[in-house]
Amino acid sequence: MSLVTVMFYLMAVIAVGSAVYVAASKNLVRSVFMFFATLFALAGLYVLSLADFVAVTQVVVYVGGILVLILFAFMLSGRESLAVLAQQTNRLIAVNKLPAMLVAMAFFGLLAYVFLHARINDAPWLQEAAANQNVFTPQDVTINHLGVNLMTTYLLPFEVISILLLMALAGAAHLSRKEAEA
Amino acid sequence: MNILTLFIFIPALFGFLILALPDGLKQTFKYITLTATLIQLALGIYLYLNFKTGAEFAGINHEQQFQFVQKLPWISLNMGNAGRMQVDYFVGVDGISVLMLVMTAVVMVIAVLASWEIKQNLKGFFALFLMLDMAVAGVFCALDFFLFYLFYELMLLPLYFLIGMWGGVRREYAAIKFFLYTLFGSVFMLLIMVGLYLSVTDPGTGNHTFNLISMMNPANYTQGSVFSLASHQTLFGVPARVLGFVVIFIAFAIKVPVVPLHTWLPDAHVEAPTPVSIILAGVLLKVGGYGIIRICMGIFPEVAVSGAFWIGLLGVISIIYGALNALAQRDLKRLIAYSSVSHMGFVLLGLASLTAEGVSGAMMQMVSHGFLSSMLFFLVGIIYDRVHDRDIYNFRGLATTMPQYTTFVMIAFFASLGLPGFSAFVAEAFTLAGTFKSDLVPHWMAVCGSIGILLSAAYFLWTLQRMFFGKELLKGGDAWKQALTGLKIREKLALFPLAVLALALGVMPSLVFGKINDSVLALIEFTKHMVR
Amino acid sequence: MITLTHYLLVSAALFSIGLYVILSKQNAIQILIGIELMLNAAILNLVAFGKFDKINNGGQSFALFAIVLAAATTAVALAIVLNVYRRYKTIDPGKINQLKD
Amino acid sequence: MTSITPHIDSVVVTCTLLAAGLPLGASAVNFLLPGKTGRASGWLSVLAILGSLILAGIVFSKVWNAGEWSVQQAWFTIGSTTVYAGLLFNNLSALMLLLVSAIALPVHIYSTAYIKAAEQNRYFTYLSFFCFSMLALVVVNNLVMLYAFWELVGFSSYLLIGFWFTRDGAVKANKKAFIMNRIGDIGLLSAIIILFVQYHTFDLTLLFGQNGLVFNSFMRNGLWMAPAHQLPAVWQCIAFGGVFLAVAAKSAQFPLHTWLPDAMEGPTSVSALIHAATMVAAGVFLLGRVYPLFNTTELDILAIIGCFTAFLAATIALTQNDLKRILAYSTISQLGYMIMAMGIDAYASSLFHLVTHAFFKCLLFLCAGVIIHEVQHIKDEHQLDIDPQNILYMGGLRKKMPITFMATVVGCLALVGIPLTSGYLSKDGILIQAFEWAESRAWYYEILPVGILLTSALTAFYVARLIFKVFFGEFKLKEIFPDIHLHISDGSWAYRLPLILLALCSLFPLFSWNPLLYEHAWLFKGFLPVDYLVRENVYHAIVPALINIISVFVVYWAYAVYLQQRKLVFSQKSFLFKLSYHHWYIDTFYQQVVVKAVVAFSQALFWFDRQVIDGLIHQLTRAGKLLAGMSAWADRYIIDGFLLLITQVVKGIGSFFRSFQGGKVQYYLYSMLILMLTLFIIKLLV
Repeated sequence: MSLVTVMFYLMAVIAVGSAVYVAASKNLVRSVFMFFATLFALAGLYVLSLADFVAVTQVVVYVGGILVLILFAFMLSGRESLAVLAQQTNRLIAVNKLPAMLVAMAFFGLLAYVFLHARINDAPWLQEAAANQNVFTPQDVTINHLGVNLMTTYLLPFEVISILLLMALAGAAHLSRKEAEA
Repeated sequence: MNILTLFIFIPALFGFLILALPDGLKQTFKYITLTATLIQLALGIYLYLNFKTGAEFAGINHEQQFQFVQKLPWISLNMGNAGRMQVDYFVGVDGISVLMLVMTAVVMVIAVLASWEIKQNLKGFFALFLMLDMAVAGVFCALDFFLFYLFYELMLLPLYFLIGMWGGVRREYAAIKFFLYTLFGSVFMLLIMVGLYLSVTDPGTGNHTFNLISMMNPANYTQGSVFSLASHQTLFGVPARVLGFVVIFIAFAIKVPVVPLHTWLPDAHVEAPTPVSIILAGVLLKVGGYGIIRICMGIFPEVAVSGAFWIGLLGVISIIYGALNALAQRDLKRLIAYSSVSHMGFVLLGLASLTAEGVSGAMMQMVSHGFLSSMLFFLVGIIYDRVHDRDIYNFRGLATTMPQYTTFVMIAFFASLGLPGFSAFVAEAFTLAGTFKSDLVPHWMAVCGSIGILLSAAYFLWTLQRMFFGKELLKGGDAWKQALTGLKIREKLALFPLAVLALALGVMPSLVFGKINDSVLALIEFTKHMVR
Repeated sequence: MITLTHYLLVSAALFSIGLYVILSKQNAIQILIGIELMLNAAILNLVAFGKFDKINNGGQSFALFAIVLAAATTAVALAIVLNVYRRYKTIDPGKINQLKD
Repeated sequence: MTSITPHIDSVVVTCTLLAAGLPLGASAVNFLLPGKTGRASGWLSVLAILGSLILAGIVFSKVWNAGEWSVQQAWFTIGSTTVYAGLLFNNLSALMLLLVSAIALPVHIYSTAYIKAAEQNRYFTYLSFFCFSMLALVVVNNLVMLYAFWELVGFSSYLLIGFWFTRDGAVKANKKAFIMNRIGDIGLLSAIIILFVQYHTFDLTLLFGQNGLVFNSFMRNGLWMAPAHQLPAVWQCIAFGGVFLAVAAKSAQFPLHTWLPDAMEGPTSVSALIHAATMVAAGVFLLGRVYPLFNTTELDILAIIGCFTAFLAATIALTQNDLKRILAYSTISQLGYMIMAMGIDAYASSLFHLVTHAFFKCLLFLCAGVIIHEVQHIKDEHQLDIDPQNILYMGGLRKKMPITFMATVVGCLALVGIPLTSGYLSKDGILIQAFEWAESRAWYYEILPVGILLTSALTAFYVARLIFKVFFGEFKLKEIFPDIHLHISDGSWAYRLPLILLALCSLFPLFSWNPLLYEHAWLFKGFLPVDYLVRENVYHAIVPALINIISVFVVYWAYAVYLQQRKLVFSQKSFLFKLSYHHWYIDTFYQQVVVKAVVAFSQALFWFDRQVIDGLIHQLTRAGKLLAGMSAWADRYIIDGFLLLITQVVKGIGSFFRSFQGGKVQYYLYSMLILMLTLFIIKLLV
């Protein structure tokens, strides 16, 4: 078993395990921090999937941005929500969670069924890509090519997203502003 | 105005008067009631004195032989194809009923005198009392089955309230028990009544009729009807006429009461207030006996003959069973209640014999028991009013404290146990003689019946010895001794006539036999004739 | 050999967990985390398939876009959550039910 | 049958009615004038009974040996039967009428002194009422009235036994007496009813007169045939049984004798009149009235019972210590003689003995009354806790009460049957006839005369014991309580006069000029058939001699035992002594077995009544309630429930769909996901 395989399984287990913890933990702070672990593990998986830049972005944006944002929001929402959360019984399988659990399991089953039966690895376009040498190899340096592509092939989406980000920025700022006349 | 109608409705009239008067005059209610009953008594005496005897006034199954008759059409409905529904207001007396009426009148006066101790809700009490009086008088006069049934049911209502509202500790229980028992009997009687109505036609008009006397004549039954003598119809595998007899008999047997159906009586008597006990024992039990004579034997004579053994057996069982139960009592009122069961057993036994002696004895027993049980219950009421206790074991030596009272008790007790010279002796002796003479019931029944006489001596004498003789010893001590005052004038006024009546009937039985003899002979003749 | 199926299964697990979090939690922030989990599952798929598009870099590019969009939506969502909290003194979406009949 | 002799009719009837009516009048006056009349009421009754006696004498003089006739008047009609009220005159009624009033008069006089003034009113009410009932009983002419007065004498006896109603013993005794008599009464009633049904009449003359209905009935093929009716033969036996019960109860014969000793709780004068002389003899009188009814077997039974009772009572009397009880058992014993005499066909002797016994037993009781009265005085004066009737406290009274002593001796001699007394005449007659009767039969019938002879010896013994204990020796009470003052005397003239009168009547001259031969007594002859042949045989000489020799010997023996302190043959611990002392345990047996059984049975029946019959009713009620409850339940949960279910379902569906619009984001999500899943699963399956 190669190191890559080992790393994949490690990362996968960390990702899924920490995600489960996030879901199961009654303590919001802990689950938020455990969410870090998930995100890091996912970043690792991106690397193993030969997407270094995405992995870095993942770490920077998510961990550095979103999670901090979440923590801020959480702290701003006050003690009360904490208190409510602390009261919840600390059981993994609580009765009121059972429907959600069932639905989630069912969905997982559904997805797994689909994925296992789809035989994705034998998909024609993958065969074609492999035949055209259109597959990343670990030796490739991807980042240059990615930059070029973003600025050429994907310029329009890139710009649209920039505007969207701007709007989101403005909107978020507007929303979080104290309402003077409310 | 017909004298019987007056007799029946005088109480109702006074009852309305009481209802109309304001509550402020409630002290006068008892006097009003007393007046009503006294008028009734006067009418009763008039009836008795003017009652004509002789074979041509025997009554029973000859409408024209009844006296003081009034017959008015009452309900007349044209029912199309079903003919006319015809109910008459039809009253009249023969030898059997006239004595019952007189006795009722006397007992009612006594009961009013016993009502002096009632303290609460006088208006309701006396109004109900008079209503009961009317119903009882009506029952004894009615010659129309519908009318009879109406009055019969009408008796229940006031009694239920009188027991249930003015009674003792367990009054609701007793009242309900009494009511359900009696209703159980009479509801089925209703069915038979309707069946009879549909079977019988009035020979004059051709309509169906409720006329009791028409029902006694086999010729009036339409061909093939349910109760027709000739058609031999069956219901549920039982001959219809037997079934009819049994059902009506059960209804009246509950009233009498006959042993397996008697358990309402001790409870009702014990819980009822004194005047109601008096009426219950003095009059209402006789309604049962009267009903058996007039309706069971009158309408179904051939069944009465064939079932005489069983009726007699029930009578004997009642006699002995009631007496033995009385022996086991320690509540004085309950003892007397059971003694009533025993004494009324003689009535049944005498009737079963279907001999002149037996039936006359039974009639005498009814009259005699009417007076004597009234007297007994009145006496118990006196002591209960004074100390609110009537447990035999709680008294001793009352003869020292209340000598006059004891004298009356002794008269009542000895008269009840059949001492010669008092009415019960003549009644019981001739009941037994008739029973022995009869071919319908076995001879041993007469001998067994006489054991009842022995047992009655046992329980009455035991009570006398335990309660009245010996050294004075009362449970309540001096307080009771203070309370147990001698007899009041009113009480003497009630007791004395009863004692005299019991004595008079014992010394001159012809006072009763003279009036009933023709009717009894006619009844016997009639049953024999029907059987042939 | 790590195939695409492996990645897909991991992403399916993450997606389901996110789904569970969304369904079961009564805290808007946690629900947000659930949404992030589901988004990440999707991004993982993009990245995994992106491996087979060396020339156009479609998978990785859109993974980047998605990450950025997620950040943006999160920021807006959190702002909304804060507002909601201010108004209702709760961040339980179940209790914010004024639309109910 | 109603052979009315015109010239004596109206006088006799009026006299008889008056004779019976006077005491009734006295009784009624005393009853209706209660309170403080005191001694006046006593004298009223005395006058009344005196009048009765005179009238009875007139009646007797005209009726005796004048044949049998009756008068009657319709009393009431029941059905087709007319019941008459009437009088029957023959030797028996005339004699009894005279006897009762003759005994009653001394007792009345005696009572005026014996009973306290305050109680006299009540006492004489009862006593006169008794006299009325008794006098009427002996003259009525039909069975209904006979029964009525039969029971009325029992009733007045009840009243008089319980005269001192504050004493528990007295009221228990009178209850017992009445109930035991009631057993006899229902026997008599049954017998009367049987006779009525069989012969369709109550009339005594018609039934039992010469060539009456009873004579004309016979047994055939197990049927009892009478001119008008027939019954199975067993009913004749039952009629006999009924009459026997009545006789046994009234005349205190075994097995119904136990009430009589207890009846001694009443005043002594009452015991003398009712429980010694008159009422208890009514049983014998009744036998005399219905005598023709019985057949030979039945007479034998009577004889055996009478003999046994005589023996039984005599043995009991040997050991009793209560003065009156001794006399009571003696009475039972003598009544046994009479019954036996009836049974052995010695009809005349029986009635003769009845009369003589009435006098001397009444005398003995009155003597006892005087003694008891004096002892009671001592007791009351010194507050002693003793039983004034116990003979163990007495002794040596002969010097202090000479008249009483003499009278007692006369009475006792008559009781034993010593010559020159009336008892000798009547008792010897019975004995002789008993021997004659047994002679003509099988050898084992000899047991009867021998038994009765033995009884005579026993009688002599207990009589001697009584006399010696009471009148001879020293006054024991003085020995026990030395400091008491004694002033014992014969009492006032009201005590002495009756004693003397009765003592004279207990001697032979009243009955026969010949003191030795009973056949010559006028009274005896009065009851014999005209053609009675006196059979002179050896018994007439032997039996009287034998009896007297035995009696004298026994009396001497008793003298030796009780006065010379010889040792008694029987130890007080022996079985025989205990048997005698405890009245053969018969009373104990009745109390323990019969009474308890009846009471227990009645309790059980009451339990049955409450638990089973009433319980059944209650169960029915419960079943009804249960049914009602079930239908109510069904109504509520099934019929109503069905409607409710429909609404619930509709409501459920409604809320189910509403819940999707609940404003909860997560629910929307749920539904969406579930829908997706469902769609997929359907897709997958189809």
